Amino acid sequence: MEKKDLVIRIAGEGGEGVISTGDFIAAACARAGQEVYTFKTFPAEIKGGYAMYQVRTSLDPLFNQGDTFDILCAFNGEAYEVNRHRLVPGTAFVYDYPAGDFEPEIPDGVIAYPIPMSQTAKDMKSYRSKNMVALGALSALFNINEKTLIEVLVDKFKSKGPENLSFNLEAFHKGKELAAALDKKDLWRVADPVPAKDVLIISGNDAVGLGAILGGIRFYSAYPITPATEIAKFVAVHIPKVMGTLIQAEDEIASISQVLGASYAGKRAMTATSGPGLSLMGEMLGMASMSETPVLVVDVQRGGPGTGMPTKHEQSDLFLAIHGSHGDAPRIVMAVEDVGDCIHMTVEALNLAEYYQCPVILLSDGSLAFSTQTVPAPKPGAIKIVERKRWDGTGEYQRYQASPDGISPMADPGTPQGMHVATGLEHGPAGAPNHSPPNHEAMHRKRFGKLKTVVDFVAPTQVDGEGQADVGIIAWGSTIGVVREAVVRLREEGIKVKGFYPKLMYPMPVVHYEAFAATCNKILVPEVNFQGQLSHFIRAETSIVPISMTICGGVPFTPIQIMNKVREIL
Amino acid sequence: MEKKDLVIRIAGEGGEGVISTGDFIAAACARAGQEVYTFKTFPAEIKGGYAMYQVRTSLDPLFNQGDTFDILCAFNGEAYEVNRHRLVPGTAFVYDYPAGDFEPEIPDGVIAYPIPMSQTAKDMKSYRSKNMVALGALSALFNINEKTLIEVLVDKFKSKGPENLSFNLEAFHKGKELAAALDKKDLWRVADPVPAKDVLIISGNDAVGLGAILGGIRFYSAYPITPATEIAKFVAVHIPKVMGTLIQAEDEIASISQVLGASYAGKRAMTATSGPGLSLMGEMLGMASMSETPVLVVDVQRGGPGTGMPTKHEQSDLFLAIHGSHGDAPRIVMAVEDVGDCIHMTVEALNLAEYYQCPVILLSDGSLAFSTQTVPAPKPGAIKIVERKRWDGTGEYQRYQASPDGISPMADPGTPQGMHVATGLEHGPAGAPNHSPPNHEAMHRKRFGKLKTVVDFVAPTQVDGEGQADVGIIAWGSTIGVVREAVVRLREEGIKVKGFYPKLMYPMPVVHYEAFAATCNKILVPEVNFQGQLSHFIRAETSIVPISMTICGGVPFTPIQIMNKVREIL
Amino acid sequence: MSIATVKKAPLKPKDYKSDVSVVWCPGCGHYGILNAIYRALSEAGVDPSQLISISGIGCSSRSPYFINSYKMHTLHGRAGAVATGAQLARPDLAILVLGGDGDGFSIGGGHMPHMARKNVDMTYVLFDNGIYGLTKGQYSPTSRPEMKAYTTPYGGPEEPMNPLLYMLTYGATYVAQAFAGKPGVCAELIKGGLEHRGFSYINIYSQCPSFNKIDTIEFYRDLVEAVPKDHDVTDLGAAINLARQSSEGRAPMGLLYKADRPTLDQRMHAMVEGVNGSPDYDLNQIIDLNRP
Amino acid sequence: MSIATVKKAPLKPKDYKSDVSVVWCPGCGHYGILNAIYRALSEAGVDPSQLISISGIGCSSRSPYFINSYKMHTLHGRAGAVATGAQLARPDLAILVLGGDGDGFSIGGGHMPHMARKNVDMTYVLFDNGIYGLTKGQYSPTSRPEMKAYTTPYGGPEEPMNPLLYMLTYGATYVAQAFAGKPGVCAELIKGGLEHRGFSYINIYSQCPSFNKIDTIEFYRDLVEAVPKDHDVTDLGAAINLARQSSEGRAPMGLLYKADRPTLDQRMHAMVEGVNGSPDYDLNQIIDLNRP
Ligand SMILES: Cc1ncc(C[n+]2csc(CCOP(=O)(O)OP(=O)(O)O)c2C)c(N)n1
Ligand SMILES: Cc1ncc(C[n+]2csc(CCOP(=O)(O)OP(=O)(O)O)c2C)c(N)n1
Ligand code: SF4
Ligand code: SF4
Ligand SMILES: [Mg+2]
Ligand SMILES: [Mg+2]
Repeated sequence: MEKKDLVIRIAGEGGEGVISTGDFIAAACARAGQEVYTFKTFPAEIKGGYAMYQVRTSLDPLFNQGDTFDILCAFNGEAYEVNRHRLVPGTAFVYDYPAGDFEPEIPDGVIAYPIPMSQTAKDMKSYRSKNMVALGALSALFNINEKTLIEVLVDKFKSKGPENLSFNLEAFHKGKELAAALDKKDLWRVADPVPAKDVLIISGNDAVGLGAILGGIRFYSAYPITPATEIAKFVAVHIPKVMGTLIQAEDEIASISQVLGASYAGKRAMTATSGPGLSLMGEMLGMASMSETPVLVVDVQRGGPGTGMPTKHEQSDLFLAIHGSHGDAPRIVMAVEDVGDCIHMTVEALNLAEYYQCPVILLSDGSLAFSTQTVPAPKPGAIKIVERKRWDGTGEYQRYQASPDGISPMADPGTPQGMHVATGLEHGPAGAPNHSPPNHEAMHRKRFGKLKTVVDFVAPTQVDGEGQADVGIIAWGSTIGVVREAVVRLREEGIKVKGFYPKLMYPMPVVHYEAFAATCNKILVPEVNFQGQLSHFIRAETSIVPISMTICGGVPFTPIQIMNKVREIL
Repeated sequence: MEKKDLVIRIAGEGGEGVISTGDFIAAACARAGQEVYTFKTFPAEIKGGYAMYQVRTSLDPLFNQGDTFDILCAFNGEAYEVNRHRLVPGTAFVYDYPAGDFEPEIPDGVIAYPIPMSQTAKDMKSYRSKNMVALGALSALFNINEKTLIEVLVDKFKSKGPENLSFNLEAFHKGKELAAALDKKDLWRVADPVPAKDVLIISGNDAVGLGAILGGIRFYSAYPITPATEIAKFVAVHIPKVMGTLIQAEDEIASISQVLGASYAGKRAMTATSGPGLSLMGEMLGMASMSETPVLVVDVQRGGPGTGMPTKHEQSDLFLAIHGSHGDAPRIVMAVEDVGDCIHMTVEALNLAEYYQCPVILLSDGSLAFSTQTVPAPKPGAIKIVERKRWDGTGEYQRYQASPDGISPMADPGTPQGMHVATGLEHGPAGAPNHSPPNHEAMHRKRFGKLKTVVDFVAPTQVDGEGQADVGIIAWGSTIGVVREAVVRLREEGIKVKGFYPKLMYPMPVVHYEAFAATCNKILVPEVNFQGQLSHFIRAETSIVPISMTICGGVPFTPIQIMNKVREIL
Repeated sequence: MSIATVKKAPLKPKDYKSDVSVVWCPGCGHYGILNAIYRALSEAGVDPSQLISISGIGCSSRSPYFINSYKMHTLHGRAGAVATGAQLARPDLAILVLGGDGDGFSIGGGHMPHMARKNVDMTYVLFDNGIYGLTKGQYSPTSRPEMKAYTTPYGGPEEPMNPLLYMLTYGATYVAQAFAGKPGVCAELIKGGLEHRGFSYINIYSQCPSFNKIDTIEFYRDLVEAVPKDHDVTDLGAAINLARQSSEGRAPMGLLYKADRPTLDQRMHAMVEGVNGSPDYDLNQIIDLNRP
Repeated sequence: MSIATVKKAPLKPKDYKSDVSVVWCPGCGHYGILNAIYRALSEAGVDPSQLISISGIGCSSRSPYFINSYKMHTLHGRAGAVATGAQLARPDLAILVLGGDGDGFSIGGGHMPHMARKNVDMTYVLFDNGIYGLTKGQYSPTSRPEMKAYTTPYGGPEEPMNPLLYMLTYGATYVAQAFAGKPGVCAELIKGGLEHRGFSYINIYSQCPSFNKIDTIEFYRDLVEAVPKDHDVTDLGAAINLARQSSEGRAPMGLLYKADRPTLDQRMHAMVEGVNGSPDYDLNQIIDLNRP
């Protein structure tokens, strides 16, 4: 078959093992040398409700969750109902039958594999083994490497005692046998194993946590909020190992305040939240701007406004991230594309905060938060930690002293003679309140001016493609991965497209935008929000007149959507 | 003399009666049929420090504080030092001498009137009469109508007992006599009285309070903050008279929450704050967007970011007002030009909130907050109150039912059968949580779509001038008044200029902007902030490429600054 | 609550059920509390159209959806502040606030003292499960340090708070406690709160079987101990002593304290009367004060 | 505070004065408190470079500018939360929080319970003048209803809070009260707070002659009453009873309560030890946990 990747979607009721089944497949594929990109949707309900886990796997790099699935495994009737309109000819459909809670109509061309999952589990007297039966069947039907799969299961269940393990393995083998008895009529199969790469398989949230630890944080404070809480969970386990402290604060205002206090005290410090929390932090972020204190806020965006759609994907906090404090309050805003970025850009964001002594907001989103992906294992030795400039102890110390690059050395409390104030009032070089017009203007120039070099500090954008193009696509956040694939596929059709992927959202690398736009006849900006937030900034800060393409249904783009739009505007 | 207006600046130490002297002159001029526009700066210090009060008065309408003063009255050495560089030939200079705390050098051409204010007060054995001596001298020197001035003093001091009054009048007359003994050598004089107009003389903050009462508020909650607190002070006195309630909340988050609760309960409700408070309200403003609950927030802007410069003027909260909540959170943002607007646009803002069921942010600023101005006395009968659409009680009630204009009737609690939920979660027509993609998109369209008609509801912009111009000036907030005068004076020089004054900041009346820009060769946008915040929105939402002109020293523009810039870019 | 909210022909508990289906986990204590609320509303004879149920965010904060009344599902921690505004705007209605320990005492903790102190006339039912349920199991201000939860893999670093002691200190005028496993007691105490004119606070222990593995239904059953028969509910000192017992593993169940103090709306009303407030007040009188 | 912050060669009170000139009104009680702080720092032997003074916004919150130390002048209400972060980051330093009644108990009131409960090692001196000074005279949570202030032209509609009772309820491990007119007492209690390892709270009445016309220096002088000699500072019940006397017009002056409980940083340190934390921890061990 031509298609190199394979997409398996498992769906059912929350709590039925949908998530663990997906995790096992993903891990087994990764151990068998495959790349993996997963995508989940959680029920909005507190318990139960529709859950979905989709594993995309390939020997080649993967950038997104895919257009749709090749294989659907439905644990119950709702799973079938939700997905039936996507059962197109050629799709393999594995489902709980007979004795499941539904009797599907099989559309023409769909290859059906009924597996009595519930019945088998019932026979084994354990409802909990249903997903193991399904896993066995999937493994047999689609060549999911049995060896690595069993290794994964052993690693997972061994701590729960030998009975537990052998029981699960038994269910797995029952599923395999049930599938082996069926006629394999489709062409879908995972490629045979190749030597495993040196990878991790990790979710976006865990990756931010890992990046934080690798980036040298020593203080983390946050308040739980979907979909950002897992970051704190990860950090809580590991930060004491590096002598750091995590505190769950009473609210987001307390978190960011604590982070500011810890940072003033000389430690690399951060918090993570989602939109509602970021809304609450605006005042203190302005204080960080004014007092020139390094702080990092990771915002895992979700559906808004208000409480909105807490478990759903959206890229709608760009306005708030850039403009969310009163007054002229400079900051750095970055956005991650994928799980690899979650690791490395968290390190980078910490470096930027420390170096530029200002708030940094790193935007992730709900779909990346829970997406597990294979990423090259980071090498601690290769990670560059940039420390804040510290006072050398000579001469008279003035905290906000003018300097050519606008950056004034800090002094850690405890340093003899370094006593100074961090203040939210407008102040002169020594920190004393100063409300004179020339001083306010000079300090504004200092605070904004120092950010001019940010664009040289990081790789602010990436360009995908060369020469002149008919359409240039500018995407940010996890939409980038969708565009990357769309660009490749459009080129295969002979369409001239290029991609432009900003990672630094603010200050905007205007020169890069203009240079890119100069090579494209039209500029398309797809994003998952209502107002076209990046388009707004492009119009405001560059000479580009982009075509804004927005969706906001709580789900990411698919490559096909982008491709269709490009063909339409060509 | 040619100049029709007169600017008197009184300066001294906070607490020396600078403010009351200014107030007396302003009131006396208004009673004598003059227009008045005052401007104050308060010390940043808690007590004492430099205070300044400037009265501009004319028989013609006034739009701003003026370029500089014609007359300086200095109570002390600091007042002289701060202002000495503005003592240009022709300026009249009244000062405490001999026996004051300073001995000024009188620049060439400056007409000096030494008045022994402190000495006279000391002779009268009351330091407190110093400003009355000054007042008497000013009245005699510059034809400040004695009759109305004495009326004002009588009204002011009569409640404090006859001794107090006669003592003050005595000091006043001493000052008069001292001045009469001097040679009047300048040409400055207030025009002789004309029949008084039907005006109020009121500060921007009081005017917002008055507008709120006239606009029918029944609930007001706020947390004190400079420079917005006087609004609450005004409302607190009067709201019980109209059966309403004012509560000082524990913080700004509580205020806006209480306002939302009161509004849901069916009452017109508002709060007022400054930048730091607005930063804290972002989350709840998003809730108001999402739940479609009318709320009004008046933001009296001050110098930012952080605590910034609390007593200083700035127009730097436009970004926050428009973009200050996570997600796509629609709202209406308006900005007042002058004290008259403070009355009428507060009424309008309440009407808009009620009609469009959304948050409205009305921007005022630190210079208007304390500027007293003569404004036509409002007529309660002429004030139009727009009520929210209320459910008529027929059929089955669905709170968020779709409707052609996007506005769904509300039902006051207590209405039989009208029970419904106001929710911050994404919801279907009946209010139940609904996270489906088409629903979220439809609800976004509803919430943003209904605002399309706002531009027809209010007078969103004003155009000053006709035909084609070389330079069109777009100004907002209190900068408008400065531009109005600059435009008149530039035209007198034969320069073709026009003015464009948006009062509705968001949704942007794009068509109006474009139509205006089509009649101008160049567009200049002066504003008092660092980033050029309105310019940003103009670039983002229109095809205009404006020339941004920003100052941010904590003080308003003067007409001359605008005129110079226009001449420069011509 | 104000007396105007009482209906002539009383409704049955089930009449207070809305048609939105309840979404909690099986075995969740919140079910018991919700049923107790239905009963209390019925027994107090509250007219659904004269009631506003208000919540923040949390599993417990979903409750208003399930109640037949006016309702607001607001933001995390803000229910009490929103309710204060609603109550002052419409003191003739009954206000019921429903929410969790995190909602009320963590992010909402800054509003609590002021509602109580000001004696805002509302009934606040706090579903105390010692955990953040909705966000899947982080420790809350009432969690015990033994609990190894989401962000506390090595146990909690802090002492739990004592909600009753807080509320007595803050000046709540009706303070009671119950346990979701005793819906009858809950209903009676909530009814008492509804009937009390002033700020009523009812703390109800509620097990979260999904995430709080140590504060089980059995744990709470052993923890609570009925308020002694001879306890004088007007004696604040005695109530404080009872509340302090919680930390010793004997949590009082019943009504601890009840006092009569003017409510905020009554004081506001007195101000209106003091200035002869009227809907027809001549606004020119206010305008004229601002003439030069 | 941690012992590392003590200097060998003690400094005089005046050595703790910064060169920023004090800006308060003549007669303001805050002067007395500031002088007491200088004395306490001197007597406790705190090294200025080992001290962080942290405040929010208010007249009182200007204090750090006047102290020779590291200092943060943060946002209204956030001093305590900022200080918590600074303390956990550098538990070897001394942390002094300075602020007003509005700053601490109105907008900052949500942070108070948690600092106290968690026993964050800092000394919190609250300048209690029953008013918002800096914003020119609005009522605060400790204002008496008699006060006709800025937004309460007809008097206040609510009962004042009782800071000491709050702090005892919250679990502060050092709770004291004094009056600005007795700088010696203030200095001694602040010194005790500095020396205490844990969350120390010192409430100091401070007249605001510019705006609070009823809580004068004489009023406070009559109000305060020394804590009885035989009061047992380890007896929480007795401390609560003393604190409750304030509402009866007898405000206790002196140390009410002192307890030993592990501080938050100590508990955090125990976690670090529990996992053998080290600055040289091999990060590969963490990375490897995330392999497929
Ligand atoms: C500003 C904000 N921060 C965080 C959250 C996430 N959040 C939702 S509910 C909740 C805690 C719920 O716990 P609790 O109030 O005890 O209610 P329970 O679910 O236990 O009934 C949190 C932290 C939010 N919705 N908004
Ligand atoms: C978010 C925010 N809201 C309001 C203010 C305005 N404000 C500054 S100080 C203050 C109150 C000061 O009172 P208090 O804390 O008692 O200190 P005092 O001046 O009496 O010493 C207020 C309301 C602010 N700075 N920031
Ligand atoms: S998570 Fe806990 S509190 Fe929430 S519904 Fe489930 S059992 Fe109840
Ligand atoms: S306003 Fe009051 S608290 Fe502030 S400095 Fe003056 S007297 Fe002191
Ligand atoms: Mg809970
Ligand atoms: Mg105070």
